[in-house]
Amino acid sequence: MKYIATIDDRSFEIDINEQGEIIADGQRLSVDFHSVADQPVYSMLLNGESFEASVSTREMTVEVLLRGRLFLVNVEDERQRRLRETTHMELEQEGEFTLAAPMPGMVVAIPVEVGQSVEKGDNLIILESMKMQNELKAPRDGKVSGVRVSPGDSVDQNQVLLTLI
Amino acid sequence: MKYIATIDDRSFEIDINEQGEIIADGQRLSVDFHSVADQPVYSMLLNGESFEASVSTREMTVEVLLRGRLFLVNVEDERQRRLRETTHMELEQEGEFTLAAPMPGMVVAIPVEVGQSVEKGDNLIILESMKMQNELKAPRDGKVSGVRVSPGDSVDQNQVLLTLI
Amino acid sequence: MFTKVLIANRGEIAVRIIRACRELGIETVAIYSDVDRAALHVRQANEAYLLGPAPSRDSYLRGDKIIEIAKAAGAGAIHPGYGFLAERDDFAEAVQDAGLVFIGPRPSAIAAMGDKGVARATVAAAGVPIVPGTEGIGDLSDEDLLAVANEIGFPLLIKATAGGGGKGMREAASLDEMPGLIKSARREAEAAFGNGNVYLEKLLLDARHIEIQVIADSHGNTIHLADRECSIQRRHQKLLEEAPSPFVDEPLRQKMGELACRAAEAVDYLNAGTIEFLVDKDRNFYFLEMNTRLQVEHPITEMVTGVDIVKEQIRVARGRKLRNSQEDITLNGWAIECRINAEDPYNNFLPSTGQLTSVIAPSGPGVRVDTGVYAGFTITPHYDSLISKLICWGETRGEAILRMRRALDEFRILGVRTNIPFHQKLLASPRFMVGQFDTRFVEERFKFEENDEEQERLEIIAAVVATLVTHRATQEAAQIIRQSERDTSNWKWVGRWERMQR
Amino acid sequence: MFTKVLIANRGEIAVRIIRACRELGIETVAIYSDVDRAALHVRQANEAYLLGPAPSRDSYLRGDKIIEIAKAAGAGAIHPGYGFLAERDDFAEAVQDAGLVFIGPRPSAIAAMGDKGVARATVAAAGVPIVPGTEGIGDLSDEDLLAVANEIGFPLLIKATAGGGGKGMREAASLDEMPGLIKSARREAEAAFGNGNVYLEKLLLDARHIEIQVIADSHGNTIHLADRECSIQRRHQKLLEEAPSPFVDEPLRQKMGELACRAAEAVDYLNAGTIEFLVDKDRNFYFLEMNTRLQVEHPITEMVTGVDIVKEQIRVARGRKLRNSQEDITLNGWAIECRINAEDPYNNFLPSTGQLTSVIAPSGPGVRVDTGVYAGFTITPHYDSLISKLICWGETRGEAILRMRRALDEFRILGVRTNIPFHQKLLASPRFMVGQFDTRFVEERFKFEENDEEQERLEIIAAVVATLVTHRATQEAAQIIRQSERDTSNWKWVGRWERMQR
Repeated sequence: MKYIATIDDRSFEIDINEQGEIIADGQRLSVDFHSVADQPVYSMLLNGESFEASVSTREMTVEVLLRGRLFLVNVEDERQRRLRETTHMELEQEGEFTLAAPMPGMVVAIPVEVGQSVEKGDNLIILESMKMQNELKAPRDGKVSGVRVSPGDSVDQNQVLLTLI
Repeated sequence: MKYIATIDDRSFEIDINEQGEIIADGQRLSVDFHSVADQPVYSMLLNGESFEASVSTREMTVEVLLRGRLFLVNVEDERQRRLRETTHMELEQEGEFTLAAPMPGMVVAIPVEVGQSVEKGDNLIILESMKMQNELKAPRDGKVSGVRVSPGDSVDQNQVLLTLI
Repeated sequence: MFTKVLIANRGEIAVRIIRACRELGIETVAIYSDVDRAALHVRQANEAYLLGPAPSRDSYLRGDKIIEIAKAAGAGAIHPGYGFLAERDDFAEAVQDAGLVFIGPRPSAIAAMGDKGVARATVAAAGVPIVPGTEGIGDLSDEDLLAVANEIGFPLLIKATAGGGGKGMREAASLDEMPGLIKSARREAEAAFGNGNVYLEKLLLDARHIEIQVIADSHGNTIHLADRECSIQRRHQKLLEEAPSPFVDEPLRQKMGELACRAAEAVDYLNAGTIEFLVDKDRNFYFLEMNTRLQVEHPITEMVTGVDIVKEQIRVARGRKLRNSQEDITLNGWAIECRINAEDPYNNFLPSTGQLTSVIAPSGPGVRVDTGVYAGFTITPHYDSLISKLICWGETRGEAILRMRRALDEFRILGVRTNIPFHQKLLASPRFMVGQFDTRFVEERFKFEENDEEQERLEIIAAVVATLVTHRATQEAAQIIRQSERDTSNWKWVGRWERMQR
Repeated sequence: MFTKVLIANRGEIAVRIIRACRELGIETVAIYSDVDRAALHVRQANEAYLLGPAPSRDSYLRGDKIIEIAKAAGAGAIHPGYGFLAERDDFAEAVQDAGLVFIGPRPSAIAAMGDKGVARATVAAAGVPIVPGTEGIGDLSDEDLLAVANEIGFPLLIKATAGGGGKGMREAASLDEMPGLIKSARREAEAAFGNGNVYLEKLLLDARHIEIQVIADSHGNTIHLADRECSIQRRHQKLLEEAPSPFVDEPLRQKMGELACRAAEAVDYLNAGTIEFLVDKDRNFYFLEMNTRLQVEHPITEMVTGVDIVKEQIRVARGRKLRNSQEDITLNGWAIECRINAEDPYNNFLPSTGQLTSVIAPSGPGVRVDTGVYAGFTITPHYDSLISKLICWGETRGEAILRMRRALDEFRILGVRTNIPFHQKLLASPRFMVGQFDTRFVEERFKFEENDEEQERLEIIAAVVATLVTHRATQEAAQIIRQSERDTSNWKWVGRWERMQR
């Protein structure tokens, strides 16, 4: 079965057959893929070379932590690929961006207000957790479309704090 | 709720109420009993003293490994106690004893034969596992009532090897 | 002489202290908050008592309750560890008033060094050079601070007078950003130490943060256990320490050591403490502050000197003489500590919480791990993010670095994100390997996410892994393959499967 | 000079060797049997290749296949570890014939020492005292053995000529039990070494088993790394070792060390090896055998000498000179190793197999753990029962013992039974603490299940635990209490529950 895996702007064509081998970018490789101790950790022997990766999946993105590096991979089969291309769908997230609390904590400051334009990297919220002041930054340019919390609020993990358009 | 716990020939009367305390042999003790990380390991705070025990249950016996010592405990509630006493049932296992393989391995020798009388501690079977010759001994005096394997046989864990009466 | 010690702390340091007590045949009493019932220090102590709800102010900062518990349990002494109540002279005082031994310095010394302003004045009087900054008492108003700021000159640092560990610390490049920074510094200081006072200090550039471990007994002996290099920091949080410092030669070591002892003696110091110095590129050094407690990074000193600092703390507190004179202290080899934090280096080092599903710690020759967590334990947002300290010793700095690299590669922690990848990158960076760095290195010169050919090579590997995981998920979802229980945890290819059946 | 090494072994020793290679910047190739696909050595190596089915003869003893893999993978050397092919001169020969480096002694030395009969003759000729027993060649018939038995006198030992580690060893008290014992000894030797030859040796009573670590380079230098006390044995299996031996004083150490080097030189020895001696109560010592390989208990020597023996093995194999001369070797402190076996001390030490559900290893100052297992790994009956080596260092023997006790208390292994309780009892026994024991101590004088007042006290605690577990099970079964997901793993009383809600 054929898949297209994309990291940033690099795409790899990976063809899996059930005979313990795959074809990656035309290279034929023997593979033994083994999940360890019921954990999302995989030991992979690729032509004998030993790799270990821990993997988590968020929406369409597979996060692979490999040899101390994190890779965000989008995997599609040919059908999905064609579908996306015909509908000109983009991989990057579009439309509204929702800032959710990455961990429980207390909102100590909100340096922006509704309607304000922000650039990628600007601080949106300062959240205190584990005795540290953590700056939550804008992932892209945009305009603040909504602020759902106020300074002093205690928030739970994944609680929506603010939205950007 | 009242229980009687017996270790060898010592019996303890233990009364559990749901208010975080128990009465053991008349002593009133505060207790916090906590199972750790979904394992059969329990952290117990008894009047503040911290104990940790790993526990496994076999038939009527609770095996408690505590501070490097193993205790075999029989626990009954009053009803069971009365029942046993009226029927004069004994705690010790009666009748036929079945020797099962404690682990997979190969039978290398059977120093006894059917009909032979054996004493507690006599070797019944020599089983090779983990590159060691392991002597399986008689748990009590008795007579060999049956031998189910022969030298050279490979046996699985818990496979019946021999019976005593 | 006390035979039972209450440890007024949690996490790895509580476990560390319990270990020292056990090896001395001393009974231990642990305390815990609601979320720490199953914590390692509770499991390992001889006794454990509930303090209260998770927030520190309701549990680990409840000095009154802690002393109550110590007396009820018949403990003869209290070890505060670091953080929480460790540098609160009022707590040390209260412990002594309750007739218990405080395993640490005298309250007067904690107070003198605790107010960083007073501390600077005291050691300066004793002839120890200090960093230019605000003088005397530490409870300055915002107005006072703004006034002296210009005299000191920019860039400067706003620091918590009750501080330590970089908490409540801010950098100011100009006067107009001062008000906002003072505000946030006070807020963080208040949260961390229950005291919002701050003071100002000139910001030395290209400086290293090098500290000297000292220990003093009640018989008038004060010795130092040489230096620790602590310049590898991010937002004033130490991330990696090594002993000795690659920057310090023997003459400088002796000079710093002597002045460190003098600074300690200036406040009639007792038990273990650390003098932090800033050292500029010309090897001039300036007193920064004294941490009047056991330091997070104490193990690297233990590994190169052979002195068990925590056991020595307890002996000193029992009124014993130090086991070693200054002449006995010699350095053997090199030690490095990596602080393993539950932080996501790929997401601005935000704290990461959750249940640890798997922990495989490195081991083998020259490797030590101090930790308070285990697989199944849950990291909560209530306390700091340090979950483990990985310490490696080597005959040389080179061997220590190579050993640390392999130990980091072996470390497996699942359930939360950790900064292990940061350390792996750091230990591979040429500037670190040659020992050329200052306190700004991590933030200004070190690239965490750089691209190299290894990156290129691993991308395709990662792509393959992601594809196989996706493929497998699809297959399972579609239930094309019925799998035995064993196989669900162990996906095999038909080919491989057949091979195994032979 | 080779830059990639194949490790022809599994378990903790394969992991140990991989660590040494990584720290030297050498690539590693692992091999594995079907049941070891997820073993730690496979996960940690740079490359890994399947050998075959679980049984050793089909996998880890397949020398031909291993050499094939080494060549295909481009490895320049093979490290055999201990056991399996480590002491097979034909394998070492084949490795060299294949143009690869064998990280160990020359085949001729393995052969000379491998046949215990020849070994005894060789070292005797070199002036090293030997235990009275059969002379010369080792492949004696049952008849020959019975014939010489009387000359030697009883009690005597039947030992495998290809032996080591006490496998295929039997004690004979009289002539009439000889035939049966010879039979079973040959059987076990055949199974363990693929060679059923045995020889006889007088059984010395009240003797200690003390060994000397030696290492030689290819430039004619042979040094020793002092002694290890190995008298704590059960059925000739070492259970605990310490370095140095509490029985050996400096003069005896030097004498034994010199003769050990002489014995090694007698067979033109290269790389690391161990000379085993029997030492009687009058401090006379006799050559027992030489283990021509890395020893299980090598870490305790590493901890007191500071020498990384495995790294040194690799350097020597690369043609380097030894890094230390005899004068450089000094002993610092004391080290003890406890072998943690998957054996049930409460059931005649029978091996215990199954999946490890939880592993929490001890750590902290002075503690080292060498292991090849982790939580989730399955212990199979195919290989030996050693799952972990716990090594503790202390400034003194006393500190090492106290540290080992606390480390054993910390160790948590669930899923299989282990002999940890045995070690806990042993380290608490007065005779061990004062160092008064010989090779018969464990079997004859040491009571594992003794009764003391601690036992009395703990019985009621165990009774309470058992009752609470039973009660809980009953409650759950009867579904009287509906429990939230969190609560099923954390059973609370109403009272405690309410306290937590405050």
